[in-house]
Amino acid sequence: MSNKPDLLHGVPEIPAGSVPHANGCDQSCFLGERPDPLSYKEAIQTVKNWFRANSLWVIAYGTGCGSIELRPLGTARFDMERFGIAMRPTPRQSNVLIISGYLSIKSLKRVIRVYEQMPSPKWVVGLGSCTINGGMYWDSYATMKVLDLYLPVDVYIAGCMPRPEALIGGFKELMRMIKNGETKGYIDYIERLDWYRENQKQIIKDWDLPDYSW
Amino acid sequence: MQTTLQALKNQFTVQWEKQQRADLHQVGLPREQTLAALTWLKEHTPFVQLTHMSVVDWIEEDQFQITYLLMNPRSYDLLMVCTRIARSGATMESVHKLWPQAVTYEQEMNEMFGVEFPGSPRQGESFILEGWEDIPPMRRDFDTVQFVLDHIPDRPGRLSINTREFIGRKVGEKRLLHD
Amino acid sequence: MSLAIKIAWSLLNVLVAIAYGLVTYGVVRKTMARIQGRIGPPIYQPFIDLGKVIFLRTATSHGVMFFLGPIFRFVGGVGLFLVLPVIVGVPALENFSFNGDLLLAMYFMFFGSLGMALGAAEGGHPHSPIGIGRGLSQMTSFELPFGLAVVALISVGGSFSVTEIVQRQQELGGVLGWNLFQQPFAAAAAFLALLGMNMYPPFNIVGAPQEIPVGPPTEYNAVFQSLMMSGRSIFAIAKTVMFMDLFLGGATSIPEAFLKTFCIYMWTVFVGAVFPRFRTEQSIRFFLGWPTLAGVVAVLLPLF
Amino acid sequence: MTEQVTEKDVQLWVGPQHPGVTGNMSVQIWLRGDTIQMGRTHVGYLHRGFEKLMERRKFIQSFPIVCRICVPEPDTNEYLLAAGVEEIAGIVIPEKARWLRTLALEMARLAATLQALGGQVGMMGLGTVPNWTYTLRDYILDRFEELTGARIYHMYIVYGGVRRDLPEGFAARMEEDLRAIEERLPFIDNLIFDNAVFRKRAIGVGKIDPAWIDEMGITGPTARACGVPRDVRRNSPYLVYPELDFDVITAEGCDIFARAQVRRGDITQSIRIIRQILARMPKDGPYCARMPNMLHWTVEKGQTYVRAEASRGEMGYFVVTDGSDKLRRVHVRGPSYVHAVSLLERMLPGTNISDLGATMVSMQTCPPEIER
Repeated sequence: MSNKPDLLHGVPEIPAGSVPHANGCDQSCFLGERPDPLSYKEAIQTVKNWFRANSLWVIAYGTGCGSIELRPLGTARFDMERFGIAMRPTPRQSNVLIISGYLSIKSLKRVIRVYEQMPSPKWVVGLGSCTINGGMYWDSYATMKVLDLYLPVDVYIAGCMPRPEALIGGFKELMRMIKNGETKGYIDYIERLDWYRENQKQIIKDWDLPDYSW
Repeated sequence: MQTTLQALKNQFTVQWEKQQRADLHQVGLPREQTLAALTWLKEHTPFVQLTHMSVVDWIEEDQFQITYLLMNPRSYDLLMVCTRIARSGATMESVHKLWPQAVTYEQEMNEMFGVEFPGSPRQGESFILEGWEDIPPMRRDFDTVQFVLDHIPDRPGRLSINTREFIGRKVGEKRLLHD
Repeated sequence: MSLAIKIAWSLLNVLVAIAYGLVTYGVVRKTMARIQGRIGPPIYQPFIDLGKVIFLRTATSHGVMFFLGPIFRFVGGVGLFLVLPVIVGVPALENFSFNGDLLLAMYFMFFGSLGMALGAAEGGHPHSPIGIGRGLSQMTSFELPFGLAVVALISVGGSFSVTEIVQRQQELGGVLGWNLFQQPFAAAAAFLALLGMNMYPPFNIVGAPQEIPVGPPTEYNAVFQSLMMSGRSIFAIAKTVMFMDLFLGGATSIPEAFLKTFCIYMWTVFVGAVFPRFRTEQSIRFFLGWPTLAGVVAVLLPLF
Repeated sequence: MTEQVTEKDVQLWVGPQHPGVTGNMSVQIWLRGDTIQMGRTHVGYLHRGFEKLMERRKFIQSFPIVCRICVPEPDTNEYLLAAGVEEIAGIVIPEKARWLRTLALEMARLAATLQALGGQVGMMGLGTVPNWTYTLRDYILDRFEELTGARIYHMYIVYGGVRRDLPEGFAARMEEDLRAIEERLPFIDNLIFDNAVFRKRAIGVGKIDPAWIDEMGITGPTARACGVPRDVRRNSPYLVYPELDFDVITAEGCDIFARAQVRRGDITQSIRIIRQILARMPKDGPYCARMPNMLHWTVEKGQTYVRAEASRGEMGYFVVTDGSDKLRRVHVRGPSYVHAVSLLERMLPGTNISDLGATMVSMQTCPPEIER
């Protein structure tokens, strides 16, 4: 498990104080909460983060073979509901997107739409080696190799496949990060939307998505 | 099985014939007679079921081999009908009128190999790939590593090792330890 | 009791009812989990979910009507709760019950769902209208046996007032004085209709996640979802209070009210734990079958 | 088929993000009311180009790839690749390896069937049974972990035999797990087959015409639910299946209920087969033939088609070698290829939208084996 790596093909520096918004539509109003220097707001932020960390709603989208371990995780043996993690069937009501394993380029298109439809704050969990560096599909023409070029990943869970225990460990790490306010992936996605779009368009050849899927 | 094979030989020019297993025979037919032979097999012999359809790219000989696998649902015997077509401008007669599920196979082969099946309903529609611009990926001359290096960004730091050298070195180290 | 104090008490009742509904939902989730062999979430999990949802900001807009949908639903639940007496004889817990409140209660039961349907249809997602179609047709069918049961109670008691129905049962005295035993056919019709109202399996086709995820609420999130969640909990509690008043002789003390409503609620849960769901036309056929027959018998029986 | 669809029909995409489809695939449907007028299956969301990758890998390197073709049941893929190459290369595997391979295949079948049976009712909204069956499946996965070192992707079957011998005390622990499964089965029976609502939902729904079986090549439980005893284990025996005593379960009705009954019977038969294997397996002897150095191994030119019975039906591998140290071509013929594309599109017109997911699960659709 690692935090989001910060250098990948030269991340562009964001000048301080400027909020670039992409493609004419201003997303900054939907950013969700930003950290505020005032202390009482910090306290409120802590409370909010506690609520968020203890009620993770995962969207039911098995993007790859890793979803086979999500079902034992959800059922009686490993029971993720005891941590407050539940499956939600619609992106409008979910906060966590699990990229379960490799992501073919055809799927990536759908995943981007799903991710953008989720309300902020939202988190992405990359599951399996294939999301980190392509894994055993490094020479496959149909899959993407590095997930955090296209979506802001908060937690990676390594392994192929990661066991359900590892998944629980990953979720615990995610909860810890949310409680400490360390997850800024969703803000990063909006702020650097142009950069993400550029990467996405680089491998999605027939780009027909809207500017932003509301 | 043997009677069917004999009748097939009488009726059509069987280029080659091989018994792979007790229940699997392979025959090679010329391209012009394949559709007629398949129709005849379906109409007049117990080999009524199309189990599988596949393409093999023999790039050295500049040919595609198209394989039809027929099954006798009663005895479970298999008959593999192979035919060779030219690789450039590859077209083949469609069998979707004989077996409806062949549409999917033909759609896939059209997409992955570029073999045309004129008359098949879903030719040219995307089945697996989406927005593919390169040559069909399953052809031997499509280099997937080159494609990945050109189009799909990789995380820096991946090491490529020569397997033979690497294992040889490991084995060498082990030998040294033992010595 | 002055009106201001009455309003204050009623608001407090509403808040308690919402909290109690959330606790009940937590218990339901825990119970389901135990039946399935899981540990299950903590009982206070619905509160965390509600809190999280309130702290979200919605990024979707489909017009004013879309936003009004959950508000209608919430208001329907609160309205239903406010016309029902929780404990007859304790003015603080009688809410705004009056002569003829049963008619208003029946109206409020429809009102919330209709408002929700109006709003959800604005969402534009194809799953919403499909879910609405399913929900409204199923609702119409279970309203029939329930309506017949209520008509039977009214004709026997000769009053539209829930308070009087409760008092009549309490005058008869004892457990056997309850309408559950006095009017068994009406009770059967109503309790079977309750299965449909609470939307646990086998009658949860409206938002079946495996078919139309998740029906009418597909597009709602953030505060509107929190309104739906609290609306759902108060609606559930209001319905159980109504059933307690109509069939279980009301309540004379607060613990008794809690116990009776909890038992009524769990009846639908335990049925739901062991059944898959009906298709829409199958559930309609179910409600128009035996439950409606029981309702008709209940209405006709006093005539003979 | 297009003439059935008019402008007033609602077009709806079920999937790929949809809890009601089996995995990452999508079905495009045209609805009139709640009735589906026409359906089209769209796959490719899980495409990884396995067949291309195998052309670049040495023979032994192909095993990590094939086992990922069907996630719930990887061992059938491993066996078929091994069997195909062994047949061309003329390798005879030792006696014990045959038994161990059968054991792995049957355990995988049991695990996948349990998953499918739970998923069948789960898709109709009964969450209790899937919770139980997934746990029972996990017991089998524990034994797999003990046998092969991995929960999901085993890579246990290799050319010439298997990778490891049976661990100490495996049979006793397996017996314990089988007993646990058998103890739970009556409850599952009660909740599925005696359940009035499930009977209402399943009987007469998702019907197929028995005439389609020969025409389209329908296999496995889908065919057996029509009373046609199609089972590769019996019809074209492989490994030690001819020496084992088991029944081919059939049912009448061609509907979802009959398929669930066949699955339920398959669970009993798999348990029976596993017990027989563990009791009759030779205690010693090599578990893998002497193989040449895998780094330099070349296989002569040849082509073959091998098949085995997966839990979903007949699974086949078309293997072509060309005399080099790599595979020329492998083409996987999964049962879902026919079941979920051609057959499903034929079944959908006239179906209620509520039954779409249940129909797909009843054929145990596994998308990765369609697009690979």
